[in-house]
Amino acid sequence: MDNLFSEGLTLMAFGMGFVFVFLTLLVLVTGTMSRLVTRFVPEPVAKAPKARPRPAAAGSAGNNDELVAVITAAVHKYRK
Amino acid sequence: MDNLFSEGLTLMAFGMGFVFVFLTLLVLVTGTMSRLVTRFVPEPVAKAPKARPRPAAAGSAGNNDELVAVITAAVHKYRK
Amino acid sequence: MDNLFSEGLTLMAFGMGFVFVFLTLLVLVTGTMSRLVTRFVPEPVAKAPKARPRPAAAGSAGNNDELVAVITAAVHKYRK
Amino acid sequence: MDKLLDLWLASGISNISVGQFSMMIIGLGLLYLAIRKNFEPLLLVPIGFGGILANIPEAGLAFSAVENAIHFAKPEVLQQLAVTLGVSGADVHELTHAYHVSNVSTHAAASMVAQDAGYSNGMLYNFYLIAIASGAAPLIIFMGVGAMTDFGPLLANPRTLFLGAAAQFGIFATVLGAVALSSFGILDFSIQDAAAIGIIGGADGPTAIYVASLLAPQLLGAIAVAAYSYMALVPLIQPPIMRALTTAAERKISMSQLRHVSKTEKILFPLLLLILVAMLLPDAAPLLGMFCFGNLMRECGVVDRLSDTAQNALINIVTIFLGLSVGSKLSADKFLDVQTLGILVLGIVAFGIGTACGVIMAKFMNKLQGGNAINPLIGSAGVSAVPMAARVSNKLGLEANPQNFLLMHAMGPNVAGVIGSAVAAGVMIKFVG
Amino acid sequence: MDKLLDLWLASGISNISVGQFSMMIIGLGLLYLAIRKNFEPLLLVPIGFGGILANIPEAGLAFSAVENAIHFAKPEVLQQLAVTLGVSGADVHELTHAYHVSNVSTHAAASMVAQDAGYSNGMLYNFYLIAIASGAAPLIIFMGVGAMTDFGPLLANPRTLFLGAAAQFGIFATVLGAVALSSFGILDFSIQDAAAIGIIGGADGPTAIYVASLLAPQLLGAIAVAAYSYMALVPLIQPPIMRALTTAAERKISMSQLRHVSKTEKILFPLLLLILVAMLLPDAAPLLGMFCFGNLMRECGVVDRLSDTAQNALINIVTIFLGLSVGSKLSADKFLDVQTLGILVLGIVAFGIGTACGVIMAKFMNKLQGGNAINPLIGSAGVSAVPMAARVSNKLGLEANPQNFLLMHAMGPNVAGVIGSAVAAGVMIKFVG
Amino acid sequence: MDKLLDLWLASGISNISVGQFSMMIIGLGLLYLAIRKNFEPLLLVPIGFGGILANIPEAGLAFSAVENAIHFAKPEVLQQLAVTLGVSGADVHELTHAYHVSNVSTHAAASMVAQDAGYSNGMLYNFYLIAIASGAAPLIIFMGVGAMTDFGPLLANPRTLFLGAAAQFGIFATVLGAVALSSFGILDFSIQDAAAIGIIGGADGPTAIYVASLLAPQLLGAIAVAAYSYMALVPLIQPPIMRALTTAAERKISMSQLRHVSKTEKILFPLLLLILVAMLLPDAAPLLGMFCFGNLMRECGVVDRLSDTAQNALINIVTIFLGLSVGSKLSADKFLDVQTLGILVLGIVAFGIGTACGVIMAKFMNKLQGGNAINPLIGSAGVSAVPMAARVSNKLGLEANPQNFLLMHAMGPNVAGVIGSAVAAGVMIKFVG
Ligand code: NA
Ligand code: NA
Ligand code: NA
Repeated sequence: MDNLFSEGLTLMAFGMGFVFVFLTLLVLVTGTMSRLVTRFVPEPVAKAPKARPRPAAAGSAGNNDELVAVITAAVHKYRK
Repeated sequence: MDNLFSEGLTLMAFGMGFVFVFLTLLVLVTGTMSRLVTRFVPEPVAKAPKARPRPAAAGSAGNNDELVAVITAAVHKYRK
Repeated sequence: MDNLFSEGLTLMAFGMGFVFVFLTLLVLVTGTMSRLVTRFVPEPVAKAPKARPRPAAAGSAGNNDELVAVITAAVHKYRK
Repeated sequence: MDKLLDLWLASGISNISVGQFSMMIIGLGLLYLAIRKNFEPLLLVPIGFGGILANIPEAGLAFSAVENAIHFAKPEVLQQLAVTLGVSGADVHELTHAYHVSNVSTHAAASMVAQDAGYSNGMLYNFYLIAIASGAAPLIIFMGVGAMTDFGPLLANPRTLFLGAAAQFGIFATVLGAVALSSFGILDFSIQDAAAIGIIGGADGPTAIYVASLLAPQLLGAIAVAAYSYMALVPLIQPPIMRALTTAAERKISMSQLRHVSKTEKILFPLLLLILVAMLLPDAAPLLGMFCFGNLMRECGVVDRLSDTAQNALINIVTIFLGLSVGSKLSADKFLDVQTLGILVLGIVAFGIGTACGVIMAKFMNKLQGGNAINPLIGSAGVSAVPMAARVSNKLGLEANPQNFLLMHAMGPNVAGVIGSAVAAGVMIKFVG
Repeated sequence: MDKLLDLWLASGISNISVGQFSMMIIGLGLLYLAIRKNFEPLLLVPIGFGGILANIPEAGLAFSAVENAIHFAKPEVLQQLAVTLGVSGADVHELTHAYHVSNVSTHAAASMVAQDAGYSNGMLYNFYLIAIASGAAPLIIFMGVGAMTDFGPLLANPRTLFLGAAAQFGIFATVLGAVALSSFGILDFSIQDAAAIGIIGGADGPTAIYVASLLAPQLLGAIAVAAYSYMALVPLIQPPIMRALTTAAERKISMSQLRHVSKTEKILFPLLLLILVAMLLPDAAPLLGMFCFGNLMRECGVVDRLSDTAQNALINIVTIFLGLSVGSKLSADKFLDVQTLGILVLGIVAFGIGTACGVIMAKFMNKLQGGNAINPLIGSAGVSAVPMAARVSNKLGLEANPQNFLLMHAMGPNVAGVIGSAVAAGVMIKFVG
Repeated sequence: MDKLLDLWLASGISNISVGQFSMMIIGLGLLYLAIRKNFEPLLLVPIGFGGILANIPEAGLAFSAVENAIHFAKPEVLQQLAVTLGVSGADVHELTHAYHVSNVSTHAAASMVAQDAGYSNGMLYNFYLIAIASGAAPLIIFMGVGAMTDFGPLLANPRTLFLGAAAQFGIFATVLGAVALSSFGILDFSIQDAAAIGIIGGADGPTAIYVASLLAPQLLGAIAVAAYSYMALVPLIQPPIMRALTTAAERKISMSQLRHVSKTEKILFPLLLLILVAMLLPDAAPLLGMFCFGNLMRECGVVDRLSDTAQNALINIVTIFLGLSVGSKLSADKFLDVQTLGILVLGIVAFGIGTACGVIMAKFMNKLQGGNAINPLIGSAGVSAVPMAARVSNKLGLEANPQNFLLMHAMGPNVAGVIGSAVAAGVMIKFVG
């Protein structure tokens, strides 16, 4: 068994070992986090379904008004 | 007639010649291709009009469900 | 009062001075422009509300037709 | 077992310094403020995350190839770098200093030595070079902001430009504050540093980043964090000042409805502004030029697809990389300094003074004209922080008089403030750049 | 008072040259044409605005670091540059010339000297380097144009490719015109210049910019402005020529409906075109390769999200920077030259000849086949200028015969013209590049 | 007639080599698979097209300026290059070799010589430099993938992370296979090559490209093609292995419904993952950092416009250039090698072993807990190949039990596989990079 092959073996051993250690830790950490969150951060119940907020970097206040106008017009049309 | 002008003439002759040769070849090749395709690759008849596929690079399966949910809700509302 | 502080003072004096001069000029220029425009460039009255033009660089005329087809189909479906 | 030891020795947990740990906590804190408290999340999410990435031990994401080579300190590489940088001996601190003060060609030569030794620029360092050191990202964002800005309210009442001018006093007062701290030996700011810190008072993110990248790159992280944090805090910072400086009667003033502004006026305005900049202050040309270009694309009505892209895909892409790049400046050695505290204190002072001057200017204009044309509450909007400051004016107006909608009136000084701080930035670059 | 004097001495108004003032007016003129007259606004708005920015006095936005250093002419910097560039003495014109003809390594060295002295590349100069000098922007736009092009009408009637070929005669006739002007000593164009000017007759913006950037970068501004302006003028330039060369009877010819073209044909066409280019004219491979790639993305039906992006966000982003970069070439010293007038005259001649040859070719094809298969009005569409030229054909057809819709028939030669000019461009690059 | 001869001598048809011809056929084959067989078209369309472009004779699109100069072999240019590269004589192969092994500064000097002689980098070579050599494109795509990934199913059942870990055995087994082939003298792979080939088994395109660009750039073309082809073949490769390793009873196991996962958990998960990476494996920080950043943008709910752009415009733009850049590595001299065959064989072995290990791990976990909590069919999804592998699990589950929907359960190991391979990539970079 030459040097290259033994390098490969080492890489395999350390690699798989590390992947398992890392993901095991992740399982533990994630589980702990989920338990803490479930206990201490109750989710708001029956949150009204809100439209996707699209915060603009500047001065786009006008767009919402336009949108509202368009939707209002559409709703009126359908109600008739 | 100086050198520059003769260069211009040569460029014109070769240029136009090449453009015509190239596009003539393209006419021939395209025509042949079209005939072959028409004969050997029959087009599927009456394909159902499908929505534009938007294959995502990864894990966006959820979006469709959301869309379906939203549309369903909208339809229900209008039917009332 | 050392050198750095006097530099700061100068910067403040010139800076605020310049900002005011600049914005005062902008007030004057803008006002003049508005008056000229209001007098000489009457706005077209009752322009029909046009859809947002999206001039494509080349041959994308087909898309609109598709859109119209899709909407027509949708409307028919709802009317039933 | 050697490899196991290697892995341990190269891991973050065995290398993390107190500074890096603290900066990670600060990064998480910024994310908390952005996500839970809605503090300018578009910038603070990438900045906070970039700050965490920049402080991952041994990863060197925020360092150049040379800095990484010096960090890992192989003797033969240090020796070569010492020769290239013209330093005798291979002391790490001496090398770092020589590298930072070296001229462009030596810098490039050192970089090649480090790359030949197998080191490369960190990911965030490359983002910083391309997005900020080139000046491109803040300018492209400013173009997008221009494409989002409606100058209608300003054109309907151009005198509100004076409110935008007055609010810039916060900038220059802060410069004075910074040099005073320096003169009294409390902190050590150069006049360039002072100018860059002052711009926080402009309440305009891209302008602050652009000026800081030119005048005081080493303070960029703290300045950007302060600028965006305080912009988010506008609804807390401004109201007490506004209430203290106005009477209830003044707050009740209702303003006459704004006249209609024609399309032609809106098209001509960015061109007039551009020409004025070209004639009076060429140093503000990149910033205000791109701003006017974005606004012209918006208003001209014939390039809507370009304007849409400038307002959406392009500004979003640039924002992601700008944020991460700013985050790369949140490394422990640069941020955890008493200077940062100074910057945070000076920044909030700048906001306060700017707000006050805007309100006072509005009252002064009413005095001058002997009328009640202007509700002084819209003066505070002159600091910019679009559209938050205008909303604050509106809210206080409604409190005083439920029929009094000041939003559109406040948009005038609000966008005037953007122009005002860009002009102030040009003056700074001209005089101390 | 020194600072006040400084501010005045550095202001635009005290430094503006007649040339810069004229170029600003020209920039405003281009904006007027784009916004009010709808002259190819997607390109002429950024080009016009970029032209104004490029001529702001003292801002140096369109100049490299070295050019800026030479402009400000500090004696010690000039001295260092003279040493680097191998020039004796520090005369400004001599330095500028030496810089422009220097080889790549000297160029880089001079740039480092200028940067060490505190000068930097102007914003527009950087945009130009990245967008145009690299060749990237025209190629990416061509990819987007490919993704927008429907070859259906061409595939339904492939002989219309001959019309696209004939219309390229305008290109080569213009080359001849340019060298003739040069031979008679009226103007001074090299064969490279002549080739780049000729491509205006291709009526294809990105192709013209790509060829000009390779063969005659100093003429790029004038060539791009001419190309886009004349494309916008197609509805004015073409009709008189078309009417003069056709009889009323010819204009009334109605063409048989185009056959249905299958998806498979549309997918195979860009691949066949690519292979033909690869086999016959590798110099056209970048241009036509990207074009075919865009078209394949459009037609293959499995990468719609890439095709959408190529047609929208990506092409829009690149168009903004391409336009500003072209504008950077509208500096007074390059544009305000009698050569520009020559280019404008030659450009319109190229359009006219191309139009005429397309129409004549159509009549010739009818003769050859002894039939009336082709309405000669669609010949003019062979110059490309997609889709304007095809619309002109349609309009004149409807005038002659209100039932005669030529639009789809004219789209064949129209897109054939795009291929034709790219092939002509390849020949130019091969022979004089 | 000289020009006619020139044109012929420079044409593709008179210069094409057998290798280039073969590679064009392979490029067309990839396009066929992508378009007709729907093999990962988003990547294979650009890769296949780029492969054709890269093999156009005489166009040199995939070559650097120096490689182009060497190809055209003008004696005086070769002479200058020989001096710069420190080679005696001007033998073409010797020059090419010296160029490829030269250090960074010599490389830059040679590039300047070639540019001075009029040669320039090919278009695809430039794309490669910017997109891949800089590391940017795979990282930006990974950010987009993060923004598209829903960790809900994983958080509901975190133990599925073990399945994602087990499936990475395919990676390391393949590394062993590659070094074995090398040890037996069958092929010649270094340990770096072996590591890069192994990552194919990670079934994750951007990770494979990122690792290959760092460890074995000369194999990048073959590795990327293998990775994406096999990801497309997942529905063919996996089912037989899955059936062979499971009993019908096991395949019928129905899993309990996943619990609801709160928004807060989803926001905290990418941050926890980032901190774990920072503490344990800084070498994985660029990949997993960008991935977590994308996911945080998705989940935090306050930067939806950035998240949208990361998932659409930005990832699409980068995908186009990444694909073309990968295609540039499909040049005949690099791809047509027995090594490529080795890579293709090893790649499919990697997939197979990964699939098997995932399934076996699932059975092992059931054993360990003495229950039937996990349907072993979801183990195969641990290779990643999101979301294809999860769909395969679902399909086989439905075959065994028509009421048994495994899709959401399989998404857990599926995204765990992405994390697993990125961790494996970090280990590789740490140990052999
Ligand atoms: Na401001
Ligand atoms: Na054309
Ligand atoms: Na994987």
